Amino acid sequence: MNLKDVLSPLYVWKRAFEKPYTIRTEKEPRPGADRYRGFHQNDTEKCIGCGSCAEICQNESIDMIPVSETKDGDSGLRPRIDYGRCCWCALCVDICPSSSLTMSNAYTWIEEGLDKDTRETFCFTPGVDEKPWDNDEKGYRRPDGYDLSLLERVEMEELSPAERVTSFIEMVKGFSKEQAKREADRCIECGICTATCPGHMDIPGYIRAIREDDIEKGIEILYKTNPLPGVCGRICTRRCEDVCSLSLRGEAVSIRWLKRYLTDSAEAGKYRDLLHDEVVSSGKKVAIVGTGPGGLSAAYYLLRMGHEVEIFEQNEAAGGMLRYGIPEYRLPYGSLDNDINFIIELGAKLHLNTKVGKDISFDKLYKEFDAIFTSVGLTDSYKIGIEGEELPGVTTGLTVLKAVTMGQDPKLGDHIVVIGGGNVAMDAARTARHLGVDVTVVYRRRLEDMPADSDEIKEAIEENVEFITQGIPLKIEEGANGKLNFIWGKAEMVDNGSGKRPSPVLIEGSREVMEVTKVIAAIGQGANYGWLEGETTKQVKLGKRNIEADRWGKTDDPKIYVGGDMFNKTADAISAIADGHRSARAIDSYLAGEEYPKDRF
Amino acid sequence: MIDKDKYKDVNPVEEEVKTLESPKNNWYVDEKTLANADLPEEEREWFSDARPQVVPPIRWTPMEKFLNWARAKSLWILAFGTGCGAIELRPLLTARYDISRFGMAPRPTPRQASVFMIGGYVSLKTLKRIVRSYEQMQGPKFVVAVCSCAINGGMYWDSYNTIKRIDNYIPVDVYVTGCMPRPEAVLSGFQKLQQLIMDGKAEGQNLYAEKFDWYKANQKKVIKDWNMPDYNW
Amino acid sequence: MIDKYPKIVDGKSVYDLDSQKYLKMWQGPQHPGVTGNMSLELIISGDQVVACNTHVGYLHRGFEKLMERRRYINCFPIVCRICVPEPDTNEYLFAAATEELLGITVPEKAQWLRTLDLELSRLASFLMWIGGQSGSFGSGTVAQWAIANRDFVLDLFEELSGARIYHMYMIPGGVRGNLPEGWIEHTEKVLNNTEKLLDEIYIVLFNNAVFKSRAVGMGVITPEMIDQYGIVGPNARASGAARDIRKDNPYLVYDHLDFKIETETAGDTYARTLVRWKEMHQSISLIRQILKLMPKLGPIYTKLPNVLHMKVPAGETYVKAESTRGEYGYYIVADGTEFPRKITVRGPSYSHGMALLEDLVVGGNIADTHGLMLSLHTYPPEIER
Amino acid sequence: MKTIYEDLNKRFTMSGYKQQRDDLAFVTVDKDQLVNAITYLKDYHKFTHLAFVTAVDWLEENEFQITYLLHNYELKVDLGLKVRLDRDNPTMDTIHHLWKQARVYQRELHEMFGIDFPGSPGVNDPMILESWEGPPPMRRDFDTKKYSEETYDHRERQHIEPEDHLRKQLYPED
Amino acid sequence: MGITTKILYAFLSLGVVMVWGLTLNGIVRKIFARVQGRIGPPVYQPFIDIKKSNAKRTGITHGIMFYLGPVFRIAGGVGTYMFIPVIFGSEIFSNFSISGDLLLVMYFIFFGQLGMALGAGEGGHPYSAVGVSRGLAQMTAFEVPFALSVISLAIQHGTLNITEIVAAQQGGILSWTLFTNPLAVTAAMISMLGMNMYNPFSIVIAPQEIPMGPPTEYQGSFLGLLATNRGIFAGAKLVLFMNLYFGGATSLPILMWKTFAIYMFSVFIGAAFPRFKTEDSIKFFLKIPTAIGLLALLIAYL
Repeated sequence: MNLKDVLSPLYVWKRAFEKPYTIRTEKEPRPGADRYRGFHQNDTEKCIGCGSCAEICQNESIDMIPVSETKDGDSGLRPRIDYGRCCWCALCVDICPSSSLTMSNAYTWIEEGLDKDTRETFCFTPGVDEKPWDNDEKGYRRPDGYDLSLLERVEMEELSPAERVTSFIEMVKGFSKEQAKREADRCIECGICTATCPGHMDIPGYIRAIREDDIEKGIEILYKTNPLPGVCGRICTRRCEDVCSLSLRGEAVSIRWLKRYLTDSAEAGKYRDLLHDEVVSSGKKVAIVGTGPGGLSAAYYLLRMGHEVEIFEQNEAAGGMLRYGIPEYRLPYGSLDNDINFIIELGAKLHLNTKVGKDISFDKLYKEFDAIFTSVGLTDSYKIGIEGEELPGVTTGLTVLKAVTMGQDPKLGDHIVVIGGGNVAMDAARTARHLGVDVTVVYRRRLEDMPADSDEIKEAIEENVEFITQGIPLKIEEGANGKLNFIWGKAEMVDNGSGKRPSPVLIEGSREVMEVTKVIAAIGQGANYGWLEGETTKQVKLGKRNIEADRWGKTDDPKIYVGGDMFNKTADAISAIADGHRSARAIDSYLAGEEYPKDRF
Repeated sequence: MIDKDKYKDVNPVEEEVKTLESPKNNWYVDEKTLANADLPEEEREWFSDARPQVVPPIRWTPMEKFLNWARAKSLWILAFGTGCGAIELRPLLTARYDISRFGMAPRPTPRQASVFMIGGYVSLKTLKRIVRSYEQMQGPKFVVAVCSCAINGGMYWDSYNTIKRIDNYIPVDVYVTGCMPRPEAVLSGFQKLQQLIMDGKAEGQNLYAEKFDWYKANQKKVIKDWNMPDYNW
Repeated sequence: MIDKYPKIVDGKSVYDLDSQKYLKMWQGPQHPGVTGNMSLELIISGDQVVACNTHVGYLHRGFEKLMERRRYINCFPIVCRICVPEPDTNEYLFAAATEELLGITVPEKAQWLRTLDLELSRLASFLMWIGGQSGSFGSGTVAQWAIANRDFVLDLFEELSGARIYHMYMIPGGVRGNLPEGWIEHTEKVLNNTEKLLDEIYIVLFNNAVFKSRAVGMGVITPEMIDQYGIVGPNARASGAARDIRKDNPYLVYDHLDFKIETETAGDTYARTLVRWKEMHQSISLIRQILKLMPKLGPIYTKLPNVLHMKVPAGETYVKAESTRGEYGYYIVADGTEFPRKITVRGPSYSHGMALLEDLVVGGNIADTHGLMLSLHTYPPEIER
Repeated sequence: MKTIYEDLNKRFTMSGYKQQRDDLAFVTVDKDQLVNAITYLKDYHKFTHLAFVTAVDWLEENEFQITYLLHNYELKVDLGLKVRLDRDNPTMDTIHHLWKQARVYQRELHEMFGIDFPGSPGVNDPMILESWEGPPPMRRDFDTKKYSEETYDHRERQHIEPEDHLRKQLYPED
Repeated sequence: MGITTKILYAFLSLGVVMVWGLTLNGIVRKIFARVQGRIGPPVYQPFIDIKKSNAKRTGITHGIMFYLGPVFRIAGGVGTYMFIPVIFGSEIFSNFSISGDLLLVMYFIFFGQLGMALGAGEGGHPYSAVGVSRGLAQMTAFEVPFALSVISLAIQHGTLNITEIVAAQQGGILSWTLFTNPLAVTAAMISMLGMNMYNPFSIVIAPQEIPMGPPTEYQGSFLGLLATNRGIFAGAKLVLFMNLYFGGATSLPILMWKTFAIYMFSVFIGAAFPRFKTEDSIKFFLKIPTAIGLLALLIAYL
């Protein structure tokens, strides 16, 4: 023990004359750091209630509870956080696909505990229940350069525009197993897509099956709600992808291509093995008019329910609009045949070239069958309503598409104009391009107003289809050399203030002339009820475009059901499939004498 | 003053009496005394037979107010780091946050301490010690539970060895949530407790005495080898 | 010295408590002198400890069980809770082991950031420890200074990662976030202060007659004991074993940094304290080096597969790092599912706090048990997990 | 590493050698030869440090796997020795005479997995758990969540799956 | 002055000294806090603590001796105080100073500790038992130099009456014992470190080793009593030291700052050092301070 050791500790007294370390927090607590992970904030406007936060929370501290009206792509649920469970790991913030969930830097929440059930305390729904930290600027946000979500799609290989215009080979190559698994891996299984899908396909379910490389399981899931997966995997309008949670910040999961991958990877002959449930014959007979997606879907499910099914088709092949309205480069006939053949194999009796109302009367059907499902679609193209429409060079999009399908030459010449901006217009235009014709599309509104699929428009542009937007057709005149003079005028968009989209108004005096070989009108189709006439159909109320029925497709005559484009307003394949499925269930319960179907198939 | 009728419906003792019939669990039969029946003869004498009693506050309000002020301004914390919450107790006690400014100080023995800080999750083994320590503290005594684990299980909601809600086992006055709550948050919790004491609301000790049977039933439900007296003063 | 007290009766250690010669005394779990929440069952005779039995399990949460039923990403918030005063080593090891099994590499910048985080956490943990060590001998002053200064380091963590204690900064794949603005300047300030504090602590503690009289010669670990008990880290280094995983099996960017293994030879509490004091200086120097050498730009995160259903290929690995207490390791067995088959955490406190402490305490003074426990730097939560 | 393994392989029945990293390898050893192998490694190959002993429950195969991880301070390499035990009657030889801390690991394994180590001091004493009734908790057939829900009070969860909710809202009849 | 008045005055001054002792305690806590880099509790904190302890609603006891522990302790404190003249020349603050009061005071300093030891032993807690044995061992050790110093002082002044010792130191700073017998003062001041139980001699309470030591089991009003005694005993001790070595006080302010300065000495050491082990502490007291004490005795004798 030397003297230095005794004296040097007294150095501590130096600190007595310095400022204390203590921070004074009596009046106002020290705020947390800028990145501090404090209590949650939720921008309820941005939140879509996908539940990923609840999914990733290992403590089950996040409950999704209903707070608002369910909107499209919004489940109406909002996360409620239980701070008796939370561990402030902020994984919920990191995973949030909409970036709505964040954390403030507030950290003090004190509750009296005595004599109070804590079951309800320390739980709150950020953004809904008011808290002092709701508007705090600082706090944890997902840092730059770090993101748990996989926002980029797996690149899908496509034929280049130059390659694809030369033939009708399917332009999208499809996923390899590796790619499909990677793409399937992106899904966060929120299920918003399932609800949005008109057919309520279990999308997360079959994506999971792909991820786990269980193709059979995937096919089984597909067939539960969609008997035409091969078709849908290619041409579905995929409203599911529009609402996909990932699409809020990045690219939606390629649900359509994944479905296609599933059907492509399975052998068509094996489908039958996947149907495990026994079919008990009911002895009832159902007639189905039309072999579009609605009719095929209804046929499949009715067969699975044990009913005898006969299908009537006016054309020489089944498929309806799928076959005659969609060009081959989008939907190869092979895929379509696969799906149709499977349904026929299950025991449906198919009458081709049999037009109801002509070859067989509707009354006869009504008497012979226990129920009738009709889904003939919209077949009559709308007229443009301008002078010169009756000229021989003027035709419709559907005519062209059908002719191409049937292997006939539509005789388009070298430059055509397509009027309209819908999918049929695009198909017609692109089909013409594939035949080597120069195409100009004239549309009344702007490019962004086009009802056609954005991919279609993009691809059409890539294939050098010329677009004239805000162009109003005025007149078609006969021109030189058997050509036509297509006269159109420029329009401007006028907002009429009614809250609707602005409408195009012709600019006074604007008049332009284009020399074309053919004019193709593709501005929409209407229904043709000619075949429906008869004694037994008096009760069925016909609307302008749709037949009136309840949401099960049941008309006022309980024996007659409708579906497909002639029933729903969305007019796409998946809606028709959903209609078929729904009506099949309704028919099933009608035949069994029950009121309405109770459970899902 | 604690209203006895208030707890009538939450007190499940009546049902307990019917359901628990094994001789091991007959401690509730006699209202007045605790039968430390499982203990050996000579050990039984070491332990008190008395149940905890409700000690009402003094009737003369100004005096009680003054005493409550003294209690609030001199809170001695039991230095028992029951969980990871204890790690923030240390900064709290030391220079940076210096809880002694508010008259609080750590106290190593439960006899002298008046606040029990439950620092987070409580494992079964610790719960036993917590119950003992809590009962050894002299009233009025207060419990501050910090961390989310003490509220509803927190991270360890599915663990087989931690209890989820400490208020099933001892009465809690103030909760502070966080994982970990920052020292400032814990400090605010203590200040809240001071406020409660001064308002005469922190009557956990009396609550424990009143709902004693309920608390005991809960404790014995999870502590399988109950090898200590029912009440440790 | 122990021979005074007859120990072996029928092959069991039995002390006749009725003889009035021995007293059974529990230290902990409710005891301010015991780190964390564990207890020592001591049999004393006078002031001397004749038998010791450590009791752990007060903090047992069944981590390894819980992790078996959580997805890998969900283990990430859990692992840091295993060792409360120094969670970052856990985070790093779990992330590194998972990455190894997944076969992904971490961007360079993230590696530097991880190293930085680990060294900061080493500094914080040591500051906490030196507070405890001096406090165990009753020197409240140094304890207060050190823990207050640790809090300044925690402020840095708060700015960097968003939390004081459980940083959850090193996620499998990289780190969560870059250095915030002004952070480097703030760090420099804190480091300067800490350096000054360490010098003050040297004057006050290491030149302290009372501290010397107690710490010198207390709880000597001889070089033979190192292998026998599996002693690692500063405890081994204080006994002359120059072993440091940062040098021996370099991980992250430690091979780019310039430092040497600090050793002492005495193996007593004083030497252990000194080794750790030197390592604190070393950490400060390492942090400065990292801040100087670290690339300014670059990615900090490698995309993992979707974490909600990430499957880790079957396999097993053991990843270790040098924590403040020595070799800390994670042994992960994956069976190809979304959940780990088994995650074993190898904490140095395990052997230090149980087998070694029980034997070192015997023969000493009861006043020294606490100091001894701290000088071994044991953290109970990592013993029982 | 490989040379050590080859040397070992000459003396003991070994299989499943896997070089995980340059400084880490795993190998499976016959149960009866494990103690000999470890002793040999410790004495002749300077694997003087026992990092940990742990067990893995392969419930499907009805086996326990015990992993001993040894470290060589001179070569700076880790070697994991794995042993497979019958799950119904798990008994393993003790190695507490080689390392003092081994008894603590064995005590924990006995408690958490129910693996017996005859001869290890204090192996039957409860270490971490107290008043535990039921199977050793780390075994995979013990469901901690179920146990926790049965034993302790929880708050009811009100969680609604967005998928179901949305469907119910949009198509109530379905 | 009648005995009644005297008792009245004695208790009045007791109150004053108690308040001053507790205030000093509070001030010292504040100073400690400053050294440790913090703000510290308010100066009046000891009073609240006592009030709080007395306001406890429940309490336990371990038998009759358990009651008597604090009573003995406070009796020791009051006894010590009663025979020390507080302010030289003041009627009110003269207490029961009699010839030979030095011996009585020495006895009372011991008395409290012994009583406490008995009571604490009754608590049955091992920490108490260890604490008691530590406390008694250390007390025995520091009493040696202190006693030597006091004897040296008695020889120097040729009296055992404190008042006379104080009187002998009046007349300038240089007539204080501090300067007339520096060795005795050194020995006594070192043993005061032990008496005040600040570091490095805080082995009795030693929170990190044997939490609280003897008073482990004491709570409520017992603890209040003990805390009160801390004020009285500290005051009495300081006044005694002031009287014996620092020339006593002639007025209250002088008393206040002198006692404060004496107290500060142990605080000065206490803030800087860790705690000794028991045997180190005993060895320490029996070495240097005892040697100094002996030397002082020798010088005084010569």
